Amino acid sequence: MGSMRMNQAIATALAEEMRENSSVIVMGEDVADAGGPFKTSEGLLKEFGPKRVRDTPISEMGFTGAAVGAAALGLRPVVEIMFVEFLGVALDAVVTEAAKFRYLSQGQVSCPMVVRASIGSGLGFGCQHSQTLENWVAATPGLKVACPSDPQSAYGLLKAAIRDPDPVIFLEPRALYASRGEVVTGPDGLLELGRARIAREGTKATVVTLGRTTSLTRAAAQQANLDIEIIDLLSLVPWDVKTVCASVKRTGRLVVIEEAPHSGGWGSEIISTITAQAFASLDAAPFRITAPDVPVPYQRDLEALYLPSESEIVRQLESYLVTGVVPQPWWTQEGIAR
Amino acid sequence: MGSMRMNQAIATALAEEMRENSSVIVMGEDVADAGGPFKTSEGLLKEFGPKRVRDTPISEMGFTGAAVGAAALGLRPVVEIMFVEFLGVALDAVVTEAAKFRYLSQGQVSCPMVVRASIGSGLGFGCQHSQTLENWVAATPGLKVACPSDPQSAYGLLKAAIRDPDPVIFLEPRALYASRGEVVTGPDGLLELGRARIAREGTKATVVTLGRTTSLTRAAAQQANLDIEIIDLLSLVPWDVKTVCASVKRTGRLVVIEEAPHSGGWGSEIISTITAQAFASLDAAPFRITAPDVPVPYQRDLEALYLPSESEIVRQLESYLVTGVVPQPWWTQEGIAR
Amino acid sequence: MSQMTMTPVQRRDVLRDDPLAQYSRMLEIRHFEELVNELFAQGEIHGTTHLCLGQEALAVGIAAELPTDHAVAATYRGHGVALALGMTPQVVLAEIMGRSAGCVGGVGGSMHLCDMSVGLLPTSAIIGAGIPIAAGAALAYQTLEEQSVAVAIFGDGAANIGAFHEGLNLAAVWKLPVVFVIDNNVYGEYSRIDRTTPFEDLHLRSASYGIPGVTVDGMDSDLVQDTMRVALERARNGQGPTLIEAKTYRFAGHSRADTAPYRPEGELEQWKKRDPLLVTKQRLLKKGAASEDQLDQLEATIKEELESVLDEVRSLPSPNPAAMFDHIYAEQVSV
Amino acid sequence: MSQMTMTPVQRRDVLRDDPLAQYSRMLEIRHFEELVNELFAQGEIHGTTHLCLGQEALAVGIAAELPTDHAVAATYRGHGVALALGMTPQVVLAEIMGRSAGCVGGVGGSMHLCDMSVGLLPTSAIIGAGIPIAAGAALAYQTLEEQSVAVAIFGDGAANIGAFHEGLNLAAVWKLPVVFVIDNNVYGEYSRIDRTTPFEDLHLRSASYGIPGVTVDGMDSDLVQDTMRVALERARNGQGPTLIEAKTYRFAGHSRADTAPYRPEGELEQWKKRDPLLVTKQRLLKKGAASEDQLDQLEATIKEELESVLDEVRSLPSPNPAAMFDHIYAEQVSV
Ligand SMILES: Cc1ncc(C[n+]2csc(CCOP(=O)(O)OP(=O)(O)O)c2C)c(N)n1
Ligand SMILES: Cc1ncc(C[n+]2csc(CCOP(=O)(O)OP(=O)(O)O)c2C)c(N)n1
Ligand SMILES: [Mg+2]
Ligand SMILES: [Mg+2]
Repeated sequence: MGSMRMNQAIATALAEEMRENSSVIVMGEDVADAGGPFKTSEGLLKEFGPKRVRDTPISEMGFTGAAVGAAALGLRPVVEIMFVEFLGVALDAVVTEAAKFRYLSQGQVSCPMVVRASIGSGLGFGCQHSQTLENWVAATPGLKVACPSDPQSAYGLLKAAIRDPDPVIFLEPRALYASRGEVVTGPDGLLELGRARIAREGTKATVVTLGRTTSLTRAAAQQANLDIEIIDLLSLVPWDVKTVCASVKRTGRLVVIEEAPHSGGWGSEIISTITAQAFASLDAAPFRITAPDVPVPYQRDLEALYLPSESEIVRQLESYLVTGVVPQPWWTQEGIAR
Repeated sequence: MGSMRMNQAIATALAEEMRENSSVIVMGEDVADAGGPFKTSEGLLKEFGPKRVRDTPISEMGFTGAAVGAAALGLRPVVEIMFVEFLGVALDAVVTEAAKFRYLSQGQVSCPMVVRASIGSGLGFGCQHSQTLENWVAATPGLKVACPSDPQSAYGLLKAAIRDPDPVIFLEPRALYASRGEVVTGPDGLLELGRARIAREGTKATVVTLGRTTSLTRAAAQQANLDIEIIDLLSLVPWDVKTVCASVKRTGRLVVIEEAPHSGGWGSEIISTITAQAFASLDAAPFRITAPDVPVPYQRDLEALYLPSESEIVRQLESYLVTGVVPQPWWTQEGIAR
Repeated sequence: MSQMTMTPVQRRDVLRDDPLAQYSRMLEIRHFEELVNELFAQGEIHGTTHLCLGQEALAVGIAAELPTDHAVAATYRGHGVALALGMTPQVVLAEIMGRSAGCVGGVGGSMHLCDMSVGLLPTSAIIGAGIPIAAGAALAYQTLEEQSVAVAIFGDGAANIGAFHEGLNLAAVWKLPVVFVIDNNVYGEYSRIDRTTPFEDLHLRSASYGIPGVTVDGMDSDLVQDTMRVALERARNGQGPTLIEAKTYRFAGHSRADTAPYRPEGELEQWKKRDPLLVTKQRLLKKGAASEDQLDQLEATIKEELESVLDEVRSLPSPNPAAMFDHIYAEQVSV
Repeated sequence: MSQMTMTPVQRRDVLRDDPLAQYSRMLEIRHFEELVNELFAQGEIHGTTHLCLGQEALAVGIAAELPTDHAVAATYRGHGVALALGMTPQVVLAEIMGRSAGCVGGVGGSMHLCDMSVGLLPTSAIIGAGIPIAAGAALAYQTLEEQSVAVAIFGDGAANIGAFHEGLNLAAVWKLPVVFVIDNNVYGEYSRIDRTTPFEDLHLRSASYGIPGVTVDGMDSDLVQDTMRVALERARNGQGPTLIEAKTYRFAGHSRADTAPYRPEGELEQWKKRDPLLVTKQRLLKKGAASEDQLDQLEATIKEELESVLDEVRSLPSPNPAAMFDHIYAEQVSV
């Protein structure tokens, strides 16, 4: 147990798993010598050497594909995709190969690999380096998808992902790398894929968050003293339908808070599934608080507006809790968008 | 007006647009000499010559990327991606480049290009050649996405897509290429992107379909004489919220019928949006009838089961119309999956 | 003992130093493909199928040299490679015909064969995908300090896709024990290579990666075997990958009903003079390894055996619906 | 007239046959980058930024030869290319500083510059993406029978990605009027080229596409211009693409605060002896085009002008929130 930044928690989890299991290797662009562009693999090269910690050429398709073959033949590769957008040149390897190898071998081959990718806005990287893109991978039988929200969950989920016998896409909110938190290491710090956690208890609405929106929503709830139950999803595939459903049955209301554009994101899956399963318990319309349907703008203030901000979350939740009516997002206000 | 197969309707639309506008070109693997692997470009090479109808090397990233540059410099390329899965090596060009070029040039550059890709199961092509994968492109501000359901809509929507000033992903249900229908050509046959059509009128539930599920659902409704309103979405981005919402306000019920696996598909977007906008009008839980969460199996009977079949659609809709309760899909039945 | 009743590993082992066994396997592949072609024409096979008629020597030459603990990444045009590596006609045909006894339970189909007992990774239907995957298998061997070598077999058309470039570069930089084999059968679907590639001698592309590139007559299994031996040796010695270009020719169309009207006149006929079965047969006769009669008898027996394999497979059951839910994750998914 | 008050097209035109103007642009780029570096260090710039210090001659050499109606696909390391092509320091700095007067309204940032009046397509932050895009621009020229030639400028690291292979192959097969320029500055992020590529002479990769590959000293704008001239000529004559490898060196770190501790000792110092500004200055002095004093004065003036550009940009407004909804589709999206 100790306080560490999320990138350190990730490096710690990697080091521990590499110590425990000699088949775990790490590869990606500048993960070895430089310790990772986000310092998520610092110290690994020194401890485990260049055979197990590999700098790759700029070839996402090549090294992600190589991870599939390596996993099939006995390694447990952890691949780093520096920005999730770069999966745009390598998606085939995960969605069409890794995810289907067990099926296409009827269990002869498994692909215990982890694809770590940084996601999200907030650091001024512009619209080709700020998306979350969960939708590229989330509809793929055969893949699992997880997304931590703080150092502890990064540590506990990454270890679970590395130990998992199937391919796991591990989405790391980039803006949180530098965030600090207490981390319980060792067996007690391990988390289970597919299990959500209740990040705040409350009675008036169930608010589902993922990754970066967890701390934002928690801060919003604290600040405005909102009586909401925050469920930090942690895993997107499979996601914890039971926990969310049970909560909604208690609260009667459901809100999902997403970092991505309004249309086409993972939030609608939660709402659609829960609505089908707990319609009778809902006493108001479930809805999503999201970013607008725009490419992530670079300029600092605009980028800050893009994300559902703490104050926007407070505004929408307060209004919903009082009226039960789905609030309008900020961008529909006079003078913003036409 | 005349009867034609869907692949002929596509070839006709391409030919007409190429005649009308000399900047329209067609490229893809075997689209020229061979007339297209699905015969969707038959006759084009002969009429328009090898400069405007181009066989490409097997380089989806290369020629889709080239389409972006060509569109930026004054052509209107129509690119064929033989099977939508191949976008897994070329997604960057559409999602991260084409979709953002207008934004990243503040209107100096537009990318009037169309990416045609065949989608879906039903022809025994196995799990790497049978997906629909709308989710790869549907959450991208800057892209439009359309999906015809018969020869007429293929004709009318493709023409609209080619004329559109923005990049359009055009998803063609492969199993429908050989299906025949009357096609009104010329201006009267043109359709508008973003506009759904009511494929059957009814009062007891609104049933939203797309692509291949449209005819299946229509057949189901006819066969079982179901009093449902079928809305064939035709466009996924933007989709016709107004038409669907108005219908749901009349019927009080909403069902979405999808060809893809249950989790992560476009159907949840419809349900989530409509639930937020028309919650008070809903008198039963909205839900999705889909394929199960499995890779598309090859074997003929299994593949036929995978798709929501006509009889499965009848079974679920009948039960829902009577009870208002969300029905269980076939695969939860005893003895199927454990 | 007929090869068809052996286990896959036995079927593989029998090839190594036995020219007659190799010839016999080539005959098996030839007639297997012809059988599949007929079944397809009759509508007994669903979906699509890509035959390797004319490319038998390449598959058998590779298999004859390769130990069974060496991984192979091959493609949708994989029946011949699968049979050469040792898979039985029974399990391959059962897969193609969607039977639960198929090598992947009938859920894969013609394009998706696999048998890890002889090293065959799931064959991919995505062009180029197997190239980095083979490099990755080699990465596992190198990291785990195993002596095996990985092999990727892919088409001439695949040499134009990004995965080719990235896979070869990665393997070269890391000196991975892998052999890349281009099955240059002159066509990618319906396009002749000169329409899509600046030149036909694809082994020249090895220069971009600083690795050896060699060309071999893919119609001659002995030459293929010799070339493989050298490349495997290099890989085992830590000298890294080799790019082998085998010159072959696709005697059939690309898939299904394609009659290949796009071929230049006389091209097929020219290549048929070098039919791998002919090349091998002539060598066997010249060496006195068997008489013409004996070889004819061998062929007749194989055809008969395949007929009875077909009968057998026809009588096998289809998979249950529940089968589509198996082997998606390690843990059975509950619905 | 100061170059900074000219229009982008004028700024471009002035370069063509005027060595002093070229030198002056190189100075502008050098001091612009140093300014940006400071602003970043002071926290006045948000996000990230990739400087081209040491690579000024390549940008200016290309721009000097290229007409403004020729499209260029460049990268996130694009300030120098943008300024060389003619964009003013005002609009580039305004973009980097997120002002609405920036070349793309402040929504793009340092990695995303664009000005079609001088042919600069939106620069991409995805490695290799611009390569097929440039081929596509050339496809438009060829199809529309225009006389322009497209240019792609990208890094040594990009020569390892699939888009490089596919883009060059496509351009070769179709003989497209395009010039591919590798800015081989020896590093990709924090990795020296020998760690990721089998050899350093990347122009050799042209052989895979049957196109000419040439190498040029990228520290010398005259040599760059000469090389471009030949390549453009070939392209215009329908002879297809050329691959040019310019040997340069990145004087700064990869981005932001990178101090490049990974450099072999002495490497930077060695390259600094061939600083493009030095190379050009010495030539100008040797030719007697100007005196040392005049050149020093020129440099001082440029630095002053850039300071006042900075003051001006600092005073400019940020974009309104509504700006993020503009230019997503041709039609304004209503929400
Ligand atoms: C990425 C991708 N693009 C296109 C295809 C469609 N396709 C299947 S086979 C084929 C031709 C491949 O040619 P080649 O590599 O020479 O192999 P061959 O079929 O001759 O064995 C094509 C284009 C595919 N499967 N994957
Ligand atoms: C597809 C992709 N992978 C990785 C990156 C991250 N990245 C940004 S710059 C860079 C190094 C590029 O090196 P090089 O091509 O030599 O260009 P240079 O930065 O030296 O100009 C990398 C790996 C990216 N932007 N896109
Ligand atoms: Mg071929
Ligand atoms: Mg570089």
